[in-house]
Amino acid sequence: MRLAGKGLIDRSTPVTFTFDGRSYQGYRGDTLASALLANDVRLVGRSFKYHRPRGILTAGSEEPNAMVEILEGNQQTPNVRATVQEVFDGLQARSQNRFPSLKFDLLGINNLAAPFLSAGFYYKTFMWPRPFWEKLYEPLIRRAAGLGSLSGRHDEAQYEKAWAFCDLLVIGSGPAGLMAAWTAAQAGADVILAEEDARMGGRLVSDNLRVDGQPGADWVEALLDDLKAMPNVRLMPRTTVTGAYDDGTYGALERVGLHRAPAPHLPRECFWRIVAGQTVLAAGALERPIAFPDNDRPGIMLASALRSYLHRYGVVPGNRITLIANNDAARATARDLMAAGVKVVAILDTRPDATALEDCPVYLNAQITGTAGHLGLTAITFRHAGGTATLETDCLAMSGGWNPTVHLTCHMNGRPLWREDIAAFIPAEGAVPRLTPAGACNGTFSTAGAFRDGLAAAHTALAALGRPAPDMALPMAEDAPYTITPFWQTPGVEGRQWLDFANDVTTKDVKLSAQENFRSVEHMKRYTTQGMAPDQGKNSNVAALAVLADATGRGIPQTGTTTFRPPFVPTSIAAMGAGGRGAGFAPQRFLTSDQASRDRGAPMIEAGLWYRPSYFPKPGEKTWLEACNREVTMVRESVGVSDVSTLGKIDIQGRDAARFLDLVYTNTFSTLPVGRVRYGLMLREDGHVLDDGTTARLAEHRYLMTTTTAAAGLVMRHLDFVHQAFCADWDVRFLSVTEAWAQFAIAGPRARDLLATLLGAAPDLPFMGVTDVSLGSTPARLFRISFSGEEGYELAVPTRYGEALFRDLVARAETMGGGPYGMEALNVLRIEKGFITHAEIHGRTTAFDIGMEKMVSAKKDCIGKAAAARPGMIGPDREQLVGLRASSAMTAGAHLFTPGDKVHRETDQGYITSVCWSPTLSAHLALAFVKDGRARHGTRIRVVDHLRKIDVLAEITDPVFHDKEGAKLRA
Amino acid sequence: MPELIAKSALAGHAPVTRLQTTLAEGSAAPITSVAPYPGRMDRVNAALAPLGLAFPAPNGQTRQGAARLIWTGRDQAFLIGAPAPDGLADHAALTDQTDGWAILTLTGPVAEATLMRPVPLDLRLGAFPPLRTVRAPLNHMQAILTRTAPDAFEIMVFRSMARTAWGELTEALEVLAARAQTA
Amino acid sequence: MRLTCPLCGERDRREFYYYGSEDYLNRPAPDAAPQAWDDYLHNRDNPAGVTRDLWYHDMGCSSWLVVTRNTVTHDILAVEAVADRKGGAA
Amino acid sequence: MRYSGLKVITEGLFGNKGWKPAWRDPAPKAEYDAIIIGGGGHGLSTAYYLAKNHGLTNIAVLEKGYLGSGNIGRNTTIVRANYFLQGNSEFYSHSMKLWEGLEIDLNYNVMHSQRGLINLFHSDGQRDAFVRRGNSMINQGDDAILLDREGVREMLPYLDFEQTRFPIYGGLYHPRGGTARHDAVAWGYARAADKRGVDLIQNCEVTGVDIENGRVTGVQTTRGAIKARKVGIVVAGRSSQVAAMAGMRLPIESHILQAFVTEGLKPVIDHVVSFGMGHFYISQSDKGGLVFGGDLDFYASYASRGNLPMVEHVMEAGMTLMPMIGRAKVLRSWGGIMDMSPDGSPIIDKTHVDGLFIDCGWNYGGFKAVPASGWCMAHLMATGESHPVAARFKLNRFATGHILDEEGTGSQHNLH
Repeated sequence: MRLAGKGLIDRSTPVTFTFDGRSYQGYRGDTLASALLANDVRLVGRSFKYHRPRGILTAGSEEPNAMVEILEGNQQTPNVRATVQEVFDGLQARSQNRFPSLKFDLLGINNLAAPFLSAGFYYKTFMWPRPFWEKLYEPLIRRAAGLGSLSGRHDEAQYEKAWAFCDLLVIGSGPAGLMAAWTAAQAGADVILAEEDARMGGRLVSDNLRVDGQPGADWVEALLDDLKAMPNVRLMPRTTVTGAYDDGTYGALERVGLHRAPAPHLPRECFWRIVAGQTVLAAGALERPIAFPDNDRPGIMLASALRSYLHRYGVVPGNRITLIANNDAARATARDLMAAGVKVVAILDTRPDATALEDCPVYLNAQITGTAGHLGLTAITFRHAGGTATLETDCLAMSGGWNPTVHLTCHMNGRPLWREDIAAFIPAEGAVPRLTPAGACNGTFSTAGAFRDGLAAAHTALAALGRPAPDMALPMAEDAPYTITPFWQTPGVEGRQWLDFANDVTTKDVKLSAQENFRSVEHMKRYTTQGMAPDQGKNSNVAALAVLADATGRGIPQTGTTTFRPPFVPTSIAAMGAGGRGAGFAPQRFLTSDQASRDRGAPMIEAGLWYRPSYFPKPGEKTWLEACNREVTMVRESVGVSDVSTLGKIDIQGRDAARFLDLVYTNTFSTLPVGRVRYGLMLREDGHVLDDGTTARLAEHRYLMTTTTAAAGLVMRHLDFVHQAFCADWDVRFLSVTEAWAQFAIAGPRARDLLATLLGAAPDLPFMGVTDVSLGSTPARLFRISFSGEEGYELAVPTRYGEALFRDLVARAETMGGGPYGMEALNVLRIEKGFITHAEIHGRTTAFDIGMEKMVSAKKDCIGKAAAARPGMIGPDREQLVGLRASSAMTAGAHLFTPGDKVHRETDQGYITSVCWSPTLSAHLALAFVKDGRARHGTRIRVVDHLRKIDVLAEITDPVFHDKEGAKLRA
Repeated sequence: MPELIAKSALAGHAPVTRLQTTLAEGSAAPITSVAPYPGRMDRVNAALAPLGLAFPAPNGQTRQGAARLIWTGRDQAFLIGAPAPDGLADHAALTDQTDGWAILTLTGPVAEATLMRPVPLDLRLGAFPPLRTVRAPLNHMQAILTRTAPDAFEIMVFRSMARTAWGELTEALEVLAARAQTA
Repeated sequence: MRLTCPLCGERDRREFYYYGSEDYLNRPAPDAAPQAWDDYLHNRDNPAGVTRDLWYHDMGCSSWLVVTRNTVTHDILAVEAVADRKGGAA
Repeated sequence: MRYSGLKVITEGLFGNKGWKPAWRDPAPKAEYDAIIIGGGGHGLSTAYYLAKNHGLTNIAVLEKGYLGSGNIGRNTTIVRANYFLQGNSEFYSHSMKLWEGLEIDLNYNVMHSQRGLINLFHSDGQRDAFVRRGNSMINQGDDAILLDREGVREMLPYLDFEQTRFPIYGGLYHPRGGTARHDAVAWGYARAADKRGVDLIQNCEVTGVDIENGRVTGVQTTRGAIKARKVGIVVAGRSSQVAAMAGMRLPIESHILQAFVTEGLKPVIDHVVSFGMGHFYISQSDKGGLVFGGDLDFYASYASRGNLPMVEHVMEAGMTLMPMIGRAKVLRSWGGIMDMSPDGSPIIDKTHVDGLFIDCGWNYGGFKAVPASGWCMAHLMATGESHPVAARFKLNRFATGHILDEEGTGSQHNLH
């Protein structure tokens, strides 16, 4: 019911929304919860396990009951707290975890079976017969479990991530937070004030409080106006700080677009990374429920929530309201309601010694023994100092005291401390470095106390920041002491008393857990699932701890507490993963020939973040293999052009460049003549092959190293390490030039002819030579190297000319019967020639395995040499690189067996790493690793690929199939 | 041999303007990496003197007219806008980097806010004043970032990643514009 | 977690690549006993407390760094460049 | 007390008042035949199999906190036997067989669910590597099926097949892979070991290992000295510290692995899905939470908590692979301390001290190994010989170069 004239909502802007298909009206400034309560909707959800009817318990993000699905186009967002979701025109909400309807939920039957569904019951049953678990029991459990549903469709909405830096981060904008922010702002510090709520002010806008004689909300507005005008202050409403991480880093979730209809590019949420020099935590406190039989009915709410709905939204959720409390502060609820003309039936104070001040019946030493009302509260039964009684009431406000919101102070393993006088945990000092708690989250509950705390915390932060603190007057506000006598549960009654509403954990479950010796607080939590629901125990952990302490005969401090972990509120994957969807997960690298290749219809494949052409289809070719075969033959018989710019290129200079290369390569580069190129093998320090490639000596003190595409970054980091760790004083400098040059392979018997047309004369370059050339006025570099086994060149030009050169080379090749070739053909060509790639040097390969142990120079040290000599790294037990030749297809990943052996792990002789159909040799070829393989050339081996149903015999050969002597290379 | 036609990294990408802030492709040539050999800084500076430049301190740059020398990492700076002076090669490794980088400029009132989406750095004016040059990530890419004026930045990324950088900055700008529109 | 790179200044952890214990700096002589190589490559003190380990400023200046820090609290106590350490050069 | 559906019903009818403690809380005796240091999954299963397979019942498990307080209670609950290398494949195969009878054996429902695991691949090269692995699995007698892109689409229609950065080429499907309820595994072993007479001693921290003339004689603890001729160190996450008490320096570095769980959701993910390219794996628990994780935080740490860069990376990986989970909200994250070895494979071996044994180095694959690890460690402690399926998990394999490096990333502890 909405009260006239109360609340801070914008009554000039009514909005229409739906809940479960029915249309309702609210006002801008309402949450879904306040608007539903204003419309007298009390039943909003069903509980997790027993499917109990549930209403709205709180007015904040800790809400355990009122979770709904928000519908939006073909999307739906599950588990949205009605207490946080703001209403807007067109908002569509739906209840969840019920079938067929909220009022009549078939799984409500679980409630009747509750005796058999006690804590941990599933560990004790469903074991027999075994197959029934996956086939019957588990599917039933899975279907029943869960809360809301995802749409199952890609979430393609906009999300955002951003960074912010500040001197002081203030978390929470209640009196403590505002005071801290205001003080630091006056001192000139850069301040971020983050507030979870849409409206700043905390309890100042939710309670009937006066500051400096003004209504709290007015005082807040005036201060916010001042803060907004300051360039060093950033106000972040709707922003929940979700986690405290090392060195002043905080995660925070801003609800950017959730309170309005979607708009193009408007993010739903933004995940902030805030880096703060100092932090003041002014996160307030959370009121806690009291356990009594059937304390979970719709209409039973937290006392402070009632005050929030009254003062903030002008809403009262009942006509006949009762209050139960164990502390003085909560009794303001009754007074405020009565002042607003609402009927308060009675106040039940659990304390025997409390005083009765209010103008309504007050029962002392009161304990609720039962409640009634199926879909909403209708009555309570209780005992009190003078006997027992039943009252008709449709709304019960409860207050079991307050828990400081210590959560963020636990994120770095800080353990909160129990304070007996307030019966609550407060943050341990220094729990998060550079963070000072202030106000209610630090156990200071009066408004004046919060102001004092906020000021003091600001002073602490400013001192740490090295800024003088300004003189600030403390606002005048109430300063009542907080008095509480703990009361956790109604003793000596039957019936279930809920602790964790969301997970349906009752005091019985906690007691059972202790009975079964799950007495450690962690065991209790895990056994009962207490505190593992969406509210993460914010409403229930302390009471559950008290019940456990009672059941085990220990005190609360001895019982300990479970750990709060990030995030403080559930945080969407999409927000924290903003930017990752689609191609955003990793940078895309494009070749200069990219468009030219795509123009020719080449399918592109991903390789080390690059996109490379797979093959260049010609009209009439139906499969990739046809194109590939043609391209291979083209290279073998004429000339092919391929973009090899993705290979890593490192310019290495200095008087010690040669010495440096000798250290990082197994073989020797100091002896390489200028103008020549040498193949090099690089090991990791653990003796396995890191990478291979060619390195050219461009000048006496200058080399150009080539790495594989995949290992380019790895090699650069390795070189940096070897240099900085072992020879920082050497005269050597190196830098990647991968991006600076576009480089094209020109391979085949007519490669030289092609170059002759391009350069005006055939290049006179020996095999493994390098020279500078000019293409018109463009400087270029020509290498005579080959990865195909044919006479081959690589021509490099500054990248800006890459596309033009590629198009030119391809056009020239085509006049000679040649053309471009892609990765598929490149792979076949190299397999025919027995050249290895990272399919073979897969990280477990040694130089010995690939037959290159002689490349490990005996004359010098190199990285990896010592470890490569370990007995396990060499010898006939190791699998050695061989070629395989067969008349039918083989597959990479097939395993190898000696013909006649049983196919089993223990008889495994090795495996295939690369395969191809060789159009050149008209045979199926493979590269493989075989135990003692070099001694087995000429023998047969059985190739078995269970996954692809291959079982063929192959001949073991030398890995070089084509032009073993290298005559073509050197032609 | 016909002359090869040069193409810039972001050829075909028209400038994008939102909230009076413009993302555009920039240019700078030549770019030469200068990496002094150990113990030769004095001679490097002597060789640079004719250009009116000195080897910059980390995160900084020196400039004279169109020529500037921006710090780009350990023992390394990029000489931009002027050829390497004679004699420099005797004391520093010089490497042509002209074609290795795509250059983007972001100019306008929300340039800083835009960059503080993908760049994990404190770019507030006080912490990141004009002429500061740093190596830093732009999301998952390595970048060289310079504040050229209070409201202007130059961003260099590996040339092959230019399109990704462009896309990410455009998105950040679009989002800011949508936020402004609905605020 | 934030590391102060001696060249680049304070940066987020995401800019750095982690290698492992500073043991990797103490490369044995080529002819050292196998035990020395085993210790170098594999065996670690692995303290629950202060350790010194190697980080690479991958997204920054490309410096290798020795970071002194606490593995329990994540406090960073010191950061120095590998190349600048005394007696660091082979 | 035997657990059964009937028992649950009869207890329910009588107010659940008859349930007995799942295990005793004995005071430590002065001497045992064998002591297991570490009351996590591996320690408890070692004790159980020592009692069950080898008849040793005068044994104790010493746990510094509460039973199951280590990584058994902090993981993503995946059970699989999909290894490539000899030495690993037979071990995990053995573990899988034990999982498949575990509920009946322990009389405890650990909710082992063989819902199938799919490893996605994104290039021809990755496919070949997975085929190589799948064939190893079949050669060992386990199961593997190669799925092409359409095969994956049929099973996991919610993946992004169009826009994702790393296109999905297919997957290696391991039908027997799945999950189990992690805490229940610890509790099931604890209860079953206790029933066989094993003393489970909680809040008992080992502070020293007593060695005389090269032979172990017992341990010092916060609850006094306890003698034993055989001591097993089974404390993954703290292996280096406990081994140091016996003068050992292990090939181990401790690292943080974070994991995440969302709020409960109606079933959307029926399998375990692993996205190698993005280091992301996910399943949905029987309670409805999406349970997922990624890679290590990558710096040595004992802090049991991680930092944002890996959090964000994992979320971004999820968004590129299956953007339908975007609106699921992460409820809780946690960090476990992993024993990272230089080749990614574990150690179950004798030490240089007679009677002192060690089981460690589980990297982040320890959960699925719990049954076989205990089985093999028990075998080693009882017989003094390595069990055949764990024969390659030797401490000295690094020195000799007999490396078991599935990933091929080399001797850098955090890369496995």
